[in-house]
Amino acid sequence: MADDLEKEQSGAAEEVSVEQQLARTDEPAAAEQARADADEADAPPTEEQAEGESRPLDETEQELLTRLERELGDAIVESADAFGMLVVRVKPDAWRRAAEASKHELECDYLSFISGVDWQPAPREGDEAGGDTSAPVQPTEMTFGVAGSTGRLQVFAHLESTKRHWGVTLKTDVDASAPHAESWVTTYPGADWHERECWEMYGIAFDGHPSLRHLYLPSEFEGHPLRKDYPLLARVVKPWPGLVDVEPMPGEDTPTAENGGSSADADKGDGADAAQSADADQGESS
Amino acid sequence: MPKLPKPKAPGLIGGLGVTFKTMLKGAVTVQYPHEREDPPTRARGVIALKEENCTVCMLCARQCPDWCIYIEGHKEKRPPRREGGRERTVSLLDRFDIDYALCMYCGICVEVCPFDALFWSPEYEYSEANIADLLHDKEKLGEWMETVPEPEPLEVGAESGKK
Amino acid sequence: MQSAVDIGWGTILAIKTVVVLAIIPLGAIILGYTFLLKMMAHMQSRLGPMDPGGFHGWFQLFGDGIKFMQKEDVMPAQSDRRIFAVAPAVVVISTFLVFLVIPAGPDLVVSNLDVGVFYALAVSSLAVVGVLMAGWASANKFALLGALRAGAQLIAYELPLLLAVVGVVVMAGTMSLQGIVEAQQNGSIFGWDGIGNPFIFGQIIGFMLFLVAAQAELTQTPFDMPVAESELVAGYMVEYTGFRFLFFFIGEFGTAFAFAGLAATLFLGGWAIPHVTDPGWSNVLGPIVLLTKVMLVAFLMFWVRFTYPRLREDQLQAVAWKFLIPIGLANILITGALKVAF
Amino acid sequence: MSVDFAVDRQAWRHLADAQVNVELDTGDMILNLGPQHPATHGTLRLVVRLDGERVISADPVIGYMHRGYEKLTEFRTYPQITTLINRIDWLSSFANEVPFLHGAEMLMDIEAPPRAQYIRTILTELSRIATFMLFLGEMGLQVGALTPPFYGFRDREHVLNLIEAATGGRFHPNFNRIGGLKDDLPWGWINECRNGMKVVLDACNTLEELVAENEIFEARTRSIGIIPPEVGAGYGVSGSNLRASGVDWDLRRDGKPYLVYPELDFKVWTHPDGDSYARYWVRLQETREAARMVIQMLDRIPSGPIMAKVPRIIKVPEGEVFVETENPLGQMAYYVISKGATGPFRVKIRSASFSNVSILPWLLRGVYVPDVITILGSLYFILGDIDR
Repeated sequence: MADDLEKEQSGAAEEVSVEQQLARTDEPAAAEQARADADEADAPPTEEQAEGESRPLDETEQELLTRLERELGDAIVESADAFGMLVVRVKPDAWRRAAEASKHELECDYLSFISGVDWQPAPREGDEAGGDTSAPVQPTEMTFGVAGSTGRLQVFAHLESTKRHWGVTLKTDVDASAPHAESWVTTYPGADWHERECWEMYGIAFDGHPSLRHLYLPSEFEGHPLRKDYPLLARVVKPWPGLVDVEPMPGEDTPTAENGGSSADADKGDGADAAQSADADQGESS
Repeated sequence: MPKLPKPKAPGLIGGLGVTFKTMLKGAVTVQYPHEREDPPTRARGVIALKEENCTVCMLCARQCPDWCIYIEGHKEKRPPRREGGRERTVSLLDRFDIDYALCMYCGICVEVCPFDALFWSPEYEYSEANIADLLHDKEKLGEWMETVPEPEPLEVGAESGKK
Repeated sequence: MQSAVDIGWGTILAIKTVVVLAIIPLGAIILGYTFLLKMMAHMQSRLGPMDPGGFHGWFQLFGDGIKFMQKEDVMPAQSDRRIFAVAPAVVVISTFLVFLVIPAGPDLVVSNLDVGVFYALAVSSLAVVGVLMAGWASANKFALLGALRAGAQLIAYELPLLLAVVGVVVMAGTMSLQGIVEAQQNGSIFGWDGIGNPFIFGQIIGFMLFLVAAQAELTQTPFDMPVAESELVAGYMVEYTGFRFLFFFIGEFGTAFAFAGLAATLFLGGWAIPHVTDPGWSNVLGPIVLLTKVMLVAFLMFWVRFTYPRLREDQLQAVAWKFLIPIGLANILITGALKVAF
Repeated sequence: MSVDFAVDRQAWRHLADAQVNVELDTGDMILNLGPQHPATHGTLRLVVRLDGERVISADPVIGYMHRGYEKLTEFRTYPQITTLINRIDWLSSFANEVPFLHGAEMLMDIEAPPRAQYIRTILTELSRIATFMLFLGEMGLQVGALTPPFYGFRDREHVLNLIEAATGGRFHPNFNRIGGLKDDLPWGWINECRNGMKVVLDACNTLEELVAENEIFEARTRSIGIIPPEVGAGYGVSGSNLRASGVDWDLRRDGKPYLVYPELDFKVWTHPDGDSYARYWVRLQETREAARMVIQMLDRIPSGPIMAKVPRIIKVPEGEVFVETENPLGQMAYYVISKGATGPFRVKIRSASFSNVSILPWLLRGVYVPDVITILGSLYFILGDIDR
């Protein structure tokens, strides 16, 4: 009989969700349609999107942005679209205000996550990491993602509305000298753990947080592991098996660098770029 | 849709009925050492090495996320195929070890190998008492070659373009 | 009841005690093996132990026994040594004492007390003391919680157990177990005495009540709060290892055997087979008949144990005080009234 | 709604490294549930302050399983990362890879062929069924019934065998690639899958009869650990836990369309109560729904290539993308920041159980010890998901 009880309730829920479904299906479809037109209209290759001149926002994002601007005014520094998601960068002192605004104005009651980004490119280990050249070679100059950043560290969060089924990503800058940001625990209780993790991994203190203490790492751990300048220790200890010390051919003294040769020619002496080329021609030859 | 509400004995009695019915039905246990359940042909049990195909290009050792493939090779001169042609230099394997204590069976090496020297075999009974013996050398990997099954025919509607 | 060979009073007593001492671990093993290992396995669509001892793993529990005996008997550092050592003995002694009263044949009973039923129930509540001693002495928070729960539960379920038995005593007119067995053998249901009058018909409520209360006495699911695996890991037994843990295991299944024996005697006519009255035959067939009835009752108890989830602490007490005891009282009232009327 | 950690600083240091000895200071007793404890699916440690059997405060201590995935992804190429991330929620490992690869495909503007999309959705729903089958049995064990977990595991074998036949790995299929799948389905897999779905539907009926309709189970789970919708959303609880509190929100239908979900018609099950029983009931209905969805897909699977045209060395152009999917445990999302290299620059992994468990301190106040276990069981988290 408990099962019948569930049936009536679910029956009732069924009517409700069917209408919502009908109402909802046309809303995202429309948004999808708008974004698709926007893409065809100027068909920008993704590179152009990277230089910060972002694609025009579709109207759900436009509506989100206008609501936020109405609430925060000039605190919004920059906003852009990243594949159908609105990214808004606000001033550091308006971070908590942005949370309250999105909770009430945008009805974003669901906190997806809060985390940090370290935009500084990782120092190229090259030989220290056991000569590992399989790790992807990141560009060496410092570039910032969508909606830019002033300094090296940034806090970014994603909020969603369970009723309106839309979401927004908020970013704010953190000055690297004394990294701190306002805590969101008063508006979103779930932010407590996220901020503890962000403090532990990036060293960004959250003022107003009830008890900033280690979440993942043991209490006596020093250093902030997710910062780019923190080496990946596991790779320093063990020599990389992909390393090849090429002995010279019998009767020759220096290893002949055969092109398209089957044996790898990235030997110890080469610097980063050789590894890069080794990777590249490795790709072509095979 | 959810099953027709058959006359519902109170949950407590219904529960007893379920356990009683299962008691009468047979058990599903496969008594391992005596009976064996053979894994499907695509199961990733162990990696087998076909030594002749390997040209010591080190791609598998480089791409392995766990760093568990150790390769050493040397080069040799070989008479040219056509007379009067240039002498060929061929790379030969001295050592090709896979450390199954570290391996996570992801299959990147088998896939990335440009010369199809590595194959999957569904063999799974190679546990060792001493963990050091999990480092399989070239001969051991060669032995696994016999257990490599023929690739299965694909499902209807599959384009058999790829290998 | 003159036995065939006239041997001294002392030796008879010695033989009987030895037989009882032998039956209890054997009974525990039979019950444990058939129900805990094989029946539970088949109910969960698996086979249970197959290898030890060749045919269907019959040697499994004997092997366990030997294993426990040679295991190291660890005592936690901060434990109260003497009480920790004695606790399992107290639990097992209460089981031994119950067996003294259960009859397996016309003269196959250690001592046919006139107040047999009263004695059996009084002695079975000794286990509470043992459990509390074990829980407190092993200086472990989980054990402490388990023991406190066990104490509250065993006390709460003594009452329904008694009330269930009172109905039987009212119908049989006597408290001695042999008397109850005879009452059921010679009784008749409204004149028809084809199978005598096993009290299960007259006392169906009493039988159900007894089963539920026995389930709680044995701390079996749905009343296994004291030994709740997912919360208290192993309740009061958590710090015990080796031979002492074996005592607890024998205690647990010995008590199950004892309660099943009591239920069989009180409600299913004990060792008696209707119309077979000559003592020679009864003495031989009695134990076998009793064993089958015990297995039947034990099947019911273990069947419930493997199917139901566990009640919470306060729900468990509520079931006892608000539900079982009023039913027990009502049952006595009705039996008394009917007894007087007929 | 303020969070009150009314414990002074000194106590925290003492609490975090408390050895397990008897600390009976003025009545309340500190009990360490875990890190090795049968009720926690893995190494979660719950430092619980008890007054008798009632919980005053519960502080989950996590990090025993922390493998530092976000740091590792900065040193890996994309194929290597897919082998890494399917070990986050190891029960539904195929479903972990879907959002990450979808993000990478969006960045590279590559579309997987329709047949690959269908097989991906089928395997996602199969891993959802495998996870929920285990839960439906496991919840019985948390509440004390010995038999349901065996039924859960027995019927889950069929699904795992299907996944192994298609991908080669029971737990870690490693079958997903950027732009499609590694291989196509083996011969005879589709009707093998149909029989599997019949077994799953029967198993759901058996477990419903054995556990969901059992009055003792209802007595143990009804109105225990109620999560109001707004508090749940505030803590970031997602998936079946939130739908059990009446929030009609399922990313497969409401979020950005991904895989072939827009073409399927499936019902999103919600339950108004928000207690442990509702969470069990919602997951039971969702298992049935997933089985029906798989049967729908099996009838409509198109033929065609399995892999789109993808360069040999994958270099993902610069950009940021946030992709979220409805994983069995809740909302799983990846915020992939790429700078045009063979590996991502930064990947924020948003796993569902992290937030589902963060509600425990709020949820467990004033609860009995046995109910702590029921609530832990009903939230259904996986440790790898919490600790990453």
